[in-house]
Amino acid sequence: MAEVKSGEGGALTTTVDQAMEWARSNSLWPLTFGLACCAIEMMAIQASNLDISRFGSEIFRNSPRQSDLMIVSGTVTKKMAPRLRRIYDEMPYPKYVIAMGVCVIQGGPYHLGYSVVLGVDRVVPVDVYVPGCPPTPEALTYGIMLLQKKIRNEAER
Amino acid sequence: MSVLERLAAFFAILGHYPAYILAYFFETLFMLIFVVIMLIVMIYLFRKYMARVQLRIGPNRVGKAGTLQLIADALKLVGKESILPSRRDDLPYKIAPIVVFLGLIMAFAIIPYGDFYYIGSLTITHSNVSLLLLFAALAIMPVGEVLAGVSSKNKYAVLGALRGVAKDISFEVPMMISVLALVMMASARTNQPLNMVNLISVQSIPYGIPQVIGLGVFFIAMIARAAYSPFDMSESDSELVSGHSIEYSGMRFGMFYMGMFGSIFLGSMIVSLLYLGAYNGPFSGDAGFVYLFIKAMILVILSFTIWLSVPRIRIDRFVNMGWKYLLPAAIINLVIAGILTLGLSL
Amino acid sequence: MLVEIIEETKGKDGRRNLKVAKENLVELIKDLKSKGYDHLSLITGIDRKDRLEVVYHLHNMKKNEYIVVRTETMDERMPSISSLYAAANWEEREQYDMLGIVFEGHPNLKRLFLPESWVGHPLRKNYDLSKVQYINMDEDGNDYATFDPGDGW
Amino acid sequence: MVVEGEKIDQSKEWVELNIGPQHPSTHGVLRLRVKLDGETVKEVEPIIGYLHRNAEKLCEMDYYCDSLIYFDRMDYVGAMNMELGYLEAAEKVLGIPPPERAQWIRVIMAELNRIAAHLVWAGAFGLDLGMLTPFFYCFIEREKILRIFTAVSGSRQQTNYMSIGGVYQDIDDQIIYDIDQFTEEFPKKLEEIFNTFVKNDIFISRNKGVGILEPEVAIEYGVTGPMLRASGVEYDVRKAEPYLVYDKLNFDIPVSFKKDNLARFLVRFEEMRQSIRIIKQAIKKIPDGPYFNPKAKKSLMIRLRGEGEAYARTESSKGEFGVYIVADGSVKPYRVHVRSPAMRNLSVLPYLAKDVMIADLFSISGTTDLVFGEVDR
Repeated sequence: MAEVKSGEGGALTTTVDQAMEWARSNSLWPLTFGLACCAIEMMAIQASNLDISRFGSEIFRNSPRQSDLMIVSGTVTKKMAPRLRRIYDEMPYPKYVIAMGVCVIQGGPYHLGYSVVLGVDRVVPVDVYVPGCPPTPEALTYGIMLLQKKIRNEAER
Repeated sequence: MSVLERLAAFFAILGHYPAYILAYFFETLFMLIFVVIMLIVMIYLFRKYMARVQLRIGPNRVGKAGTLQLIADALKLVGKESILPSRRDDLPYKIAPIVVFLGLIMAFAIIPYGDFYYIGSLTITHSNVSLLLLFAALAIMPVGEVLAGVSSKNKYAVLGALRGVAKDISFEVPMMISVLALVMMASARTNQPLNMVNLISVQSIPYGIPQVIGLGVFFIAMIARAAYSPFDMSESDSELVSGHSIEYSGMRFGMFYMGMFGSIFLGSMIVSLLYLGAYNGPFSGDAGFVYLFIKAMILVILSFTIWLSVPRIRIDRFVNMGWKYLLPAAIINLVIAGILTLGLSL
Repeated sequence: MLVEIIEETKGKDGRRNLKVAKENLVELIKDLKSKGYDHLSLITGIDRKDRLEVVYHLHNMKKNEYIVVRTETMDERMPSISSLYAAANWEEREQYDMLGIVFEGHPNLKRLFLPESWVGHPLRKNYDLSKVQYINMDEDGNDYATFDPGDGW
Repeated sequence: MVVEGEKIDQSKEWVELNIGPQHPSTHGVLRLRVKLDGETVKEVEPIIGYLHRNAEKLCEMDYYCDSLIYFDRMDYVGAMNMELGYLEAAEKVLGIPPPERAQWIRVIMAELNRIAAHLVWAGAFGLDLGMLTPFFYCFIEREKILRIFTAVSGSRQQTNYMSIGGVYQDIDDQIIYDIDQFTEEFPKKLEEIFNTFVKNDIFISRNKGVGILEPEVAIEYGVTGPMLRASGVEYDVRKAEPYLVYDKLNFDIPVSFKKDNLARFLVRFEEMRQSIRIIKQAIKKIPDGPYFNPKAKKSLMIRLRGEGEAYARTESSKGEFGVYIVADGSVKPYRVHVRSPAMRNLSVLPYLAKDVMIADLFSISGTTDLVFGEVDR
C-alpha cells in the first residue's frame, strides 16, 4: 500500500485517488482516430475476436471531448501532425496516448522520406509504445493493459 | 395514500410543516436514486445485450461479470476535466445538460408506479391533469438539447440541434393525437380522463388492443424521442460526430448520455402504462409495480434490438414519414377510437 | 495520324509508345479521344535530369486497346489536357506537386498532397532530402510549410 | 467534353463545414470542405495528402525487392493485391517470370484478400449508415482469412508474402485444406451478412437512387473497379487483360445497370461470391513444381537489374491498380508511379455529392471505398 501523503488529506486523499485511478483505468474510452494501416488492427481489437470492451474500453467516442485515450494508429505525416496536436489539445484531462506501430514510434519504413514525422512523441506525449508493423491486436490489447497498470500505479507514486 | 403522506405521517412528530418538507425531500431523493440506479442497470444491460448480439463478451473485468463497469464509467466522468469552449454562450451552455437531466427526472416523478403499497404513487401523480403534466415534462428534454446545440457554437452541434427540432416537430403531433384517442375512449367511463391513474383504471382491456395503430404510432414517437437508431439523426455518430453534445465533456456529457438511456426506459414505461395495461395483471394487487416493470423491460429489449439492427433513416425521410404516414395513421386511430367509444362503449 | 510521330516503340509490356513533340500533344490526344480512347489511365512525369518527360497512358475501353503517349519538355511547362479528360485534373495536380511540371491551362493548378508553401518538388532527382521541412497549421486550418522546427514543433 | 457540375453562386454566403481529417465516416484521413445550404450539400472539395508517405520517392531509393513493403502498406486492407500489382510490373522489367505454381498461389491469395478487403468495406459501410452489428460479423469472417495469411506468411495484414519471381514460401496441404474449409463455410456466412443488409427497408431506401454515377462520367473521371461495374460498364482487368492464370479460370464479372449506391453494394458482394468461385477452382487446379524462379534466389535478389519500362495493370479490390516502372539498368528503379484506383474514385465525389443531403454524402463516400494509404501513397 502507498505511503501516506504528506500534508492535509493524508490517507483519505490516497483512497480517493486510488478509487479515481481504478475508475480511470477501467474506463478508457478510445477516440475513433484511424490514420493508416494500424487503424484496421485497431478496429480488430474492437471486433468480436478480441473484444476490448471486456476491459471497459467499449465505447469508441467520435468526439475528442469525450474520450480519454488516443490510439495513434498509423503513420503520422507532417501534414497531419498539427491536426493531431489539435485533437490532443481538445481532449480533456486526464488523457493518455498509445503510440501504435513503428511508424508512430520512429517513422518506421518511411523514416528516410520527407513527409513523415519521426515519432509521434515529437508532437504529443506518449504513455505506451506498441511496436510492430502493424502490431497484432493482441499486442495492442497488451498495450492497453499496460496503460491500465500505469494508471493504477499513479496514486502510489 | 400516497408516499408523501406516509412519509409525512412518519415524520409527524416534528410538526406539520417540517414533516411535509422532509417528506418532499425524501420523496425526491427516492425518485433520484431510483432513476439513477435504473439508468445504470439499463446501460449495463445494453452493453451486455449488445455484446451478445455482436458475438462478443462485453465488460467482464470490473467487478463480477463487469457489474461495476458503470460505476467506473461514472466515477471517471466525474473526475474528468469539463472543458468550457471559449466561444460558448455561457449560461445556456452550462444549464443545457441540467435541463436534459431534470426533464428526465421530472417525467419519472409524474408516472404512477402502481398500487404498490409503499411507492405506489408520488405526489403529482394524483393531479387531475397528470397526463398533461407528463407530456409537458417530456417536452423539456428537447429544449435542453437545442440549447446545447446552439450554445456550443459548433457547426456540427447547430446542425444536430436543427435536425432535432425538425424531428421533434414531426413526431410530436401524431403522438399527441394518438394520446387524444386514449383520452377520448377513457372519457366515456370517467370524468377525469386526464388523470393517469383514472385513465389506467378504466381500461377493462389494455387500450393497446383496440388502438393497435395508436400503439404503433406512439411507440415510434417514443423511439424518435429517445433518439436512438434508426432515429438518431440529431446526434448521428457517423455523420455529425455527436451532434448537439459534441463539445461537452466530463459529467456534463454524462448527463446527456444518461438522458439518452433514460429516455429509452421512460418511453418504454409510458408505452406500457398507457397502452399495455400498466401495472395490471393476474394477481397483481400490491405487486403491480413488478408487472409494469416487466412490460417496460420487454419494450426496452425490443428497443435495443431495433437500435442494433437498423441503419439511420434520413432526416427528410423521417419528416416525410411523420407528416405523411404517422399523422394520418394517428387520425384514423382517432376515428376508430371514436366509433368504438360510441358503438361499443368499451 | 494527323500529327507527326517522332518515334514509335514498344515497351517491355508490349504496349505501343508514341513519342510526339510538346506542341502536338493536345492535338494527338484529342484525335485519340475521338477514336475511342476515352479512359485516361495515368499521367506520369519522369525527371530525366536535363529534361522532364511526361507519359500518358490512354485506354480504349470498348476495343480494349492501349496506347502510351510520351512527350518531353525542357522548360517545365506542358499543355494541360484537363479540358479533355476530367481525370487529368488531379493527375496533373499530382505531377505538379511531385515534379513541378506546370500544366498550362489547368483550371486549378494547386499542389495535391503537400501544402502550397512547400519548397521544392520531392520526386525531382535533385531534391535535397537533408533539408527538413515542417508543416504547420494556421487558425483557418490551412497548412503552410516551414524550415523552422521551433514553429509549433 | 469534361463533365462538371454547374458552379455554385459564390456571391452567396454558404455555411462552410469542415469534415475531417478526424471524423468517423471519412475512413481514415480524408478532409472534406463542404458548403451547405441547410442540410443540402452544395459543394464538396476533398483535400487529401494527410497520409502522403512518399512511397514513390522511397521506391527510387530502394532495391527492387525492398520496395515491396511500401506496396504492402498502400491499400492496407488488400496487401496481397498491391504486392501483385507491383510484382507484375517489376517482373516484366527484371525479366523474371514467376513459375506456374507461384502464379496459382498468387491468384488464391489475391482473391482471398479481395474478400477480406470487401468485408472491411462492408462493415465500415454499415457503420457509416448507423448499423452497428454487421461490422462485427464481417470482422469475424475476415479474421478467418487472416489466419490463413498468418499461416503462409507469418503476418496478418501486411503480409509481404509474394516476392520477385514467386512467393516467399510454398503452401502445404494443411493450408490448402484450410482454404478449402473456408470456401465451404464462407458462402453461408456471406449470405447471412448480405441479408442483414438487404432485408432491411431502411437500408434499401437509404441507398436506392442515391449517388447515381453515369457510365460516361465514370470513364471520364477514370473510375474503375466495382464502382465502374456498378455503372453498367463491363470492365475488369482480369478479363480485359488477363494476368497470372486468370484466363484459365471460369468466373463472371458482376455488372449492375442501376448506377447507384445499392448497385455498388451488390456488385461488391457478388464479387466476393465470384472470388470464392475462383479460389475453389484454383485449389483444385494448382500444379506441383517450384514456387519461385531460381533466377530470383534470395542471395541474388539485390543484384537484380531492370531494363526498359513497363506498366502493369491488376484488378485490386478498389479497381484498376497500375504500376509504372521506369528502369535505367541499375539495381534500383528510376521512377515508380502508381495508378491509384481509390484516388480516381474519390475524384468523382464532388460530382456525385452535389445537392444531396449530408447523410447521403457519407453513404456515397462510403461506397467509393477509400483507403488512404493508396490515395495519398
